[in-house]
Amino acid sequence: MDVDRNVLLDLHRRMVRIRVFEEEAGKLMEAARVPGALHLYVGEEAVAAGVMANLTDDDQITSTHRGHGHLVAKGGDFKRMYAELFGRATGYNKGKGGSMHVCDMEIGMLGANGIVGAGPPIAIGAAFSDRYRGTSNVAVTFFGDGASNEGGVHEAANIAALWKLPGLFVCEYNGYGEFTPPARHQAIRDVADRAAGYGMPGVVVDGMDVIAVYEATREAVARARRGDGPTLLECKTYRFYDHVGIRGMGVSYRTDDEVLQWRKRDPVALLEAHLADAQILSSDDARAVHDEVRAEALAAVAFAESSPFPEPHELLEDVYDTSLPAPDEAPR
Amino acid sequence: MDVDRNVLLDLHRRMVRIRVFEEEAGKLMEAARVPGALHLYVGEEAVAAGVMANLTDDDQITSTHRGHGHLVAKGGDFKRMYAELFGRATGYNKGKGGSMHVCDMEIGMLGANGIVGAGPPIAIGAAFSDRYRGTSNVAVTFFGDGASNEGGVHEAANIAALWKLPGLFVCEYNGYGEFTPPARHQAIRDVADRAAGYGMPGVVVDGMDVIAVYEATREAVARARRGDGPTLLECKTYRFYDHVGIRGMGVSYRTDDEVLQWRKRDPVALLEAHLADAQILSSDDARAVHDEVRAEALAAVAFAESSPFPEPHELLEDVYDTSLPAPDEAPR
Amino acid sequence: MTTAEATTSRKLTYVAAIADGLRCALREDPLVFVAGEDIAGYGGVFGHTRGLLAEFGPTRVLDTPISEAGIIGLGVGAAATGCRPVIDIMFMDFMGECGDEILNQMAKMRYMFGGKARLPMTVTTMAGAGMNLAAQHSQSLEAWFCHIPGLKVVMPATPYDAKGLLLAAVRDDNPVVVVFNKRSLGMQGDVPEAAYAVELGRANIVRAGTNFTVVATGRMVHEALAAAMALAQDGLDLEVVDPRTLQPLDIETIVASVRKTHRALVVHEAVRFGGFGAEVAAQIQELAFDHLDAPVGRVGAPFAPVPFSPALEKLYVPNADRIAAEVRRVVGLQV
Amino acid sequence: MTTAEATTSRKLTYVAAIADGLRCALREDPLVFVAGEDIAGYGGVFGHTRGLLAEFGPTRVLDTPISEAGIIGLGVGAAATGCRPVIDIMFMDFMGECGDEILNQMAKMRYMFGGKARLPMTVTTMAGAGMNLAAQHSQSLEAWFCHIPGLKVVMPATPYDAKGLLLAAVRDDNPVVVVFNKRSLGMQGDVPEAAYAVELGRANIVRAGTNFTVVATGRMVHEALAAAMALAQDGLDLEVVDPRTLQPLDIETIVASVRKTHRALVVHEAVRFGGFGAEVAAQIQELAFDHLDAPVGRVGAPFAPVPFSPALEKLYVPNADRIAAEVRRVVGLQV
Ligand SMILES: Cc1ncc(C[n+]2csc(CCOP(=O)(O)OP(=O)(O)O)c2C)c(N)n1
Ligand SMILES: Cc1ncc(C[n+]2csc(CCOP(=O)(O)OP(=O)(O)O)c2C)c(N)n1
Ligand SMILES: [Mg+2]
Ligand SMILES: [Mg+2]
Repeated sequence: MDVDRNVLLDLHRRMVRIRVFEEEAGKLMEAARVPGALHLYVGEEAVAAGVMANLTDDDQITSTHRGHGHLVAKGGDFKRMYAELFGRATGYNKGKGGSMHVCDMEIGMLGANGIVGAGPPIAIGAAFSDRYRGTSNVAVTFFGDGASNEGGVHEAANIAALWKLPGLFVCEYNGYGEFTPPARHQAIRDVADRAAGYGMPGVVVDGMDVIAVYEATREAVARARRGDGPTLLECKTYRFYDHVGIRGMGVSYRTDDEVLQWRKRDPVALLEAHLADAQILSSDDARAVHDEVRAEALAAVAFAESSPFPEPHELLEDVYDTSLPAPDEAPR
Repeated sequence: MDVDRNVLLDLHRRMVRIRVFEEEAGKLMEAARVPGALHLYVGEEAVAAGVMANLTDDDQITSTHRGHGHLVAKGGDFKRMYAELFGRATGYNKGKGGSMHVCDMEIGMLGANGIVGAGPPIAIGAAFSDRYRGTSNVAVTFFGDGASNEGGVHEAANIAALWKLPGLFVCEYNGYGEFTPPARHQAIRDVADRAAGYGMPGVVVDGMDVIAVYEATREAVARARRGDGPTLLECKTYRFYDHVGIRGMGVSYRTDDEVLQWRKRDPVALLEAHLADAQILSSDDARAVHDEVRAEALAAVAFAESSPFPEPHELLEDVYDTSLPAPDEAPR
Repeated sequence: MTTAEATTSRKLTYVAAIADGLRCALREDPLVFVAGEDIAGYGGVFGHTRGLLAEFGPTRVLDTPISEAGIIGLGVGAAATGCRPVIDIMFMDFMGECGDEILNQMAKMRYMFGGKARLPMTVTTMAGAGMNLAAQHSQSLEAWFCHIPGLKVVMPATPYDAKGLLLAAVRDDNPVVVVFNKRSLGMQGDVPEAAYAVELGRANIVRAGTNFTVVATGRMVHEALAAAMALAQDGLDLEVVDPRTLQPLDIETIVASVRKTHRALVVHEAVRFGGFGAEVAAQIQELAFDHLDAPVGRVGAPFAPVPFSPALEKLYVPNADRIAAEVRRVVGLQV
Repeated sequence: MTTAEATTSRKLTYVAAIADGLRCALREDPLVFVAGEDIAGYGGVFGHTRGLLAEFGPTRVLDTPISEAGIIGLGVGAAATGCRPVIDIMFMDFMGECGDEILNQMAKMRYMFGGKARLPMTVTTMAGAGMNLAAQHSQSLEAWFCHIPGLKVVMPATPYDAKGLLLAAVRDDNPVVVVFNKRSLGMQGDVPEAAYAVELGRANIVRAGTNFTVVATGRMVHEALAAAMALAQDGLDLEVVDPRTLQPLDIETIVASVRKTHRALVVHEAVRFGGFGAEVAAQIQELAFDHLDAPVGRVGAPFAPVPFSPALEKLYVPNADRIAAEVRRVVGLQV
C-alpha cells in the first residue's frame, strides 16, 4: 500500500470524529434531549472518511438523510452541528434545518437531504458548475442502496456520464433501505453493475476498509479532475445502529448475529489494528484521539444546549434572498 | 427461419395497415383537416407488427406519443382511430383524447401517452395485475431511445425485474428524441446495455427486420409467460417522417442522405421482397393488400370526417366514474 | 350520514383504525392489494400497516423498492386492468417524486380515454407538521390534489373517519388520495369492528353552534373544537364543520352553516397562501355574500417552509389559540 | 414601474421577445446558461430559444437528455455553487416529472439552510390550452407553485412583459418560475432592444376603469380587455389588472382598484377550483369587504382535464364572452 502515514492518521481522525459525534448524538436522541429523528452513520465511517480525504474545501458533496458523517468528514464543526440538532440559532442552519438538512456551504457540503435520491441531480449541477466556472473541483454525491432505485439517480448518472462531468457517485451499500434489504429492492447484487449502462466505470470496494475506499476514490477523483468523467463507486458497508436512532422502533428485521458479524469488521477498529501493526499509532495513542475528540464533542454539546433558540422573527426570514417581506407578515 | 407462412402474411398485413393508416393521417394533418399534432410511425412498422403478432387481445401494451402504429398493430379499428384524430364523438376516446391518447381497453391497448417515459410504470402495473389475477397474460411497454433517460423507466424496469413480472420492455431506438440524436442524450450506444443493471436480459435487434423483431419477441414473451421475468428488447429503427407530421418544422437536424439510406431499408419493402423471393406473396398481391387497406382507410376517414363532434354536455362527463356531478356544473 | 352498521365498537387509536380499515378492505375484496415502502415486513414506519402481512401474505401486502413514480404507476396499471390497489406514499412530502403519475396518469386516464378506463385506486399518505421533522417531512399539500380534476381527496380527522373514509376510498371506483395526519396517530376514538364507509363528499358538523362557523380539515378539527371551548365563555358559539372530503367538496353544508351564523373562518395546517382554504373562502363569499357580517377569515401556516426548531415550529403550526384569536379578529371586523 | 431605458423599440412577437430576453441575460452575465430539451440545436419546439446556440455556443446553451428531474437538479446544484441557470421545462404539464426537485429542493434549500444558500435560478415553461394538444400538453398549473414558499411565479401577458419579466427573473437571486403561454407566441408588441426588467411583485393596470375590476393573468389579460370593450356600451367601465407576478402578489394594487370599483372578477385559464383566483378572491373579500357591492366572481376552466376535441376545448378555455357574461352576472347580484 502506498498510502502515506499522514494520510492514514488523517483518515483515522476523520473516522473517530464521526464515530464520537454519532455516539454522542445517539445518546442525545435516546435521552430525548434533541428533537426529531437522527439517522446515525456509525459503522459506515470508512466511506465518508475515505472519500472526503481526497477532497478539498472547494470540492462539493451532496449528502443523504444519514448526513452527519459526511459533514464531519468534510470538516464540519461540532459546535454548529450539535447546535443544529438541538434546533438552536447557533446551528449551521440557524435551527431551521435540523439533522436532515445540516450543511456547510463554505466547505462545499451542500446539505444532508430528507428526500431519498435527491442528492445526485443536485451534485451534477455542482459538477457542471465546477467545470463551467473553470475550476478543477469535483462534486461527489452519496446515496444509499435503497436510493439507487429512485428515478432521479438514473437521470443524474446518465447526464453526468454523457457530459463527462467531474463527479463521483458513491453508493453506500449498507444492506438496508430502512428495514428492507436490497434483495427485496432490486434483482442485482451490485449497484455498480448499473454503471456500464451509463457509460461510466463501476467499482465495488470494501466499505469497511477505509484504505480501500481512499484508494478507489483517489483514482476516481483523479479521473474526474482530468476531465474523463464520473465513476460509480459502491462501498459495501453496514450500519451498526438502527435506521433511526440507536435502538430503533423495536421491530426486528435483522438478526443480532448479523450485526455481530459486521461489528467484527468495525472500520475504526480495523484501521486501528492496522495502524498499531504498522507502528504508526499505538492503541494508547488511538485512545487518546478518541478521548480528545470526545472532549471536543462534549464541549460542543454543552455549547449547543446552552445556545439560544431562534427568535420568532426568524420564522419568516430566509425564505427569499431579498429584503422584500414575505407575503404573510405574521402567522395566523 | 422457422416462421410460419401465415405469420409472415399476418406480419405483412399489420405493417401495411400501419403504413397506410399513417400515410393518410399525415396527409390529413398537413392539409389541416385534423386538429392538433400527430407523431407518425412510418418507418418503424416492423417493431409494432413484430411485437404485436406475439400477443393476444388479453395481453396489454402501453404506448407512447407515437402511438397510432401500436394501436393499429394491436388490432385497432381505423374508423374509431380516425374519428378520434378528428375529435369526433365516434372516436375511441369520444374525441376527448386525440392522437396522443388513443386507446382500446378491450384489446389491451392502455393508451398512447403524451408524457415521455410514462408507459413503463403503468405497464408493470398491468403485468402485476396479470399475475395477481392468475392470468397468463403479459404486458408490453414501448418507449423511445429518448425516453430511456426518464427516471420512471428506471424505476419500472427495476421493479419488473425484481418481481419477475410478466412484462416486456421494448425500446424503439429510432435515432432521435425530437431533434436530438441519442449521442447527445446518453453516452452508451445500446439502451439494452442497461438491462444487466436490473437483472434482466437485454437484446438488440434490427428493427427494420420484422422477422427478427417477431422472433426476439416470441422468445421474450415465452420467457415472461413462463414466469421467468421481463426482457429489454431494443429495436434499432428509424422514423421516415419528422418528429411531428410529415415535413416537420423546417429546421434541419438530419441530412436527406441519412433519411435516404434508411429508406433503402424500408421495413415494408424488405418484407415484401422476402415474401416475393419466398413466393409467399407476389408484388402484385402485396399491392392488392395495400389497395384494400387504403380503401378501408379512406372509408374510415370519410366516416370520421362525417361523424358528429361531441356534445357540450360531454365536457364534464367521464371525469369521474360515478353519477355524482363534478363540482362545477358549467364552465364559467 | 355514515353507514356504520350496528356493531361492537371499541376504542382504537387513529393508527390502528387505519390498519383496521386496510384489513377490512383486504378481507372484503380479493382484488385489493396494498403496496408501499416498508409497509409489509415492518408494518409501515407509522405502524399503520402492522399485522397485514401476517394475515394476507406477501402477494397482497408488498414492500416495494424506493420508487414512488414506479409504484404509483404500478397502481395505475393494476387498477386499469382490474385490480383495486392501495398504494402508500410514506410522507405526503414525497408526492413530488410521483407527480406525473398522479397528475397526468392517475387523475386523467379515465377522461382522456373517453370514460373507457376505470381507476379504482387509493393513494394513502401522511401529512402534517409539529414533530420536528423539518421542511421535507411535514408538509400538507392537499391543495395540489384538490386542484386536479379526476382526483378525490379526503382528510380524516378521527379514528372513526380514518377507517371509514379509507374504506370508502378503496370502494370508490375513482382514484382517491387519503391524507392522514401523523400527529393524530396516537389519538383514541370509537371505531366499530365491522367494515363501514364514511360517504365521500359529505361534510360533518362536528359541533353545532349558532353564531360563527369554523371550517377545519384534518387535525385542525380538534384545534377548532378546543378554540370553540375557549370562546364559549365570550358568548361565541362556534359551529365546527369538517368537510372530510375536500374534493368533491360539500359546499352546501358549509354555506348552510354560514347562512345561519353569518361569519366564517377556514382553518388548515397547510400554507395559507393558495391553500384549500382560499377555495372555501372564495366559495363562501360567493354563495353567502348577503349573509356575511364579516369577511371570511383564514388560518393556515405562514409563508415559509416548515422549520425544524421546536421554537419556530410551534409558531408555525396553527393551533387553538391562533384560531381563537382569528375568530375574535373576524368578529371585531364585523360591519 | 418598469426600468425600460430610453431605447429603440420595435415590434416583436411574444416568442421572439422570449428569445430576446434570454439573449440579453446571456450577454449580461457569463454565469447565465440555458439548458433544456431541444432548446439548443433546434431552438426550442416553440422557437423561443432560436439563435442562442449560434451566438453563445454549446457550453452556454445546452440540449439535455429527456430527464426533467435531472435538469432541475442540475439547475439547483449549479445555482447553489455560483451559476445563474435558466432551465427550460418544455410544457408546464411536465412539472410532475420534476416535482420533488422544485418543491423540496429548489424552493426550500435556502430556508432549510438557514439562509446560507443562494438559488439564482429561473425555470421557464409553457402553459395554456386552446391548441388541441389534449390533457397532458395544455395545463396551467401555476397554483401549485404559488402555494410553495420559496418560489416566485410570473406570467407574462405581452411580448414586453415576456422579455422584461424573464430578465427580472434571471437577475433575481431567488428561484423564479416563468410561465409563458403557448397561444400567445405569435402575438406582436413593442419590445425595446435594450435589456430591461419588469419589476417582480408589481401589478400592472392595463386598462383603467371606474366601476368594475377584473384581475386577469397571462393570456386572459387580453380576453379581459376584449370583454371590457364589449361591456363598455353597457356602461360598465372595466379596470383590468394584470398581477404579472403571482408570487409575491401585489395585492395592494388589486385592493385599491376594488375599493374604487366595488366589484371584482378574477380570471385565469387554470381550473377554477383551487386555482390562483381563489386566493385572490379570498384576499379581496378579506381586505375590501366593506367596499364590495357584490361577491367576487371567478372565471376559470371547469373541473375537467383539457379535452382534445375542438368542439369541447372551445367550451373549456375561458374567453372574452365568458368573462363578459360573468361580469354581467356579478353586477346582477349586486346588493
Ligand atoms: C423520496 C423518499 N422516499 C422515501 C423516503 C423514506 N426513507 C427515508 S430513509 C429511507 C431508506 C433509504 O435507504 P438507503 O438509500 O439505502 O439509505 P440508508 O438509510 O440505508 O443509509 C427511506 C425509504 C424518503 N425520505 N424520501
Ligand atoms: C416528460 C416529457 N418530456 C418531454 C416531452 C416532449 N417530447 C415529446 S416526444 C419527445 C421525444 C421523445 O423521444 P423518444 O422517446 O426517442 O421517442 P420518439 O419520438 O423518437 O418516438 C419529447 C422530448 C414529453 N412529451 N414528455
Ligand atoms: Mg441503505
Ligand atoms: Mg426516438
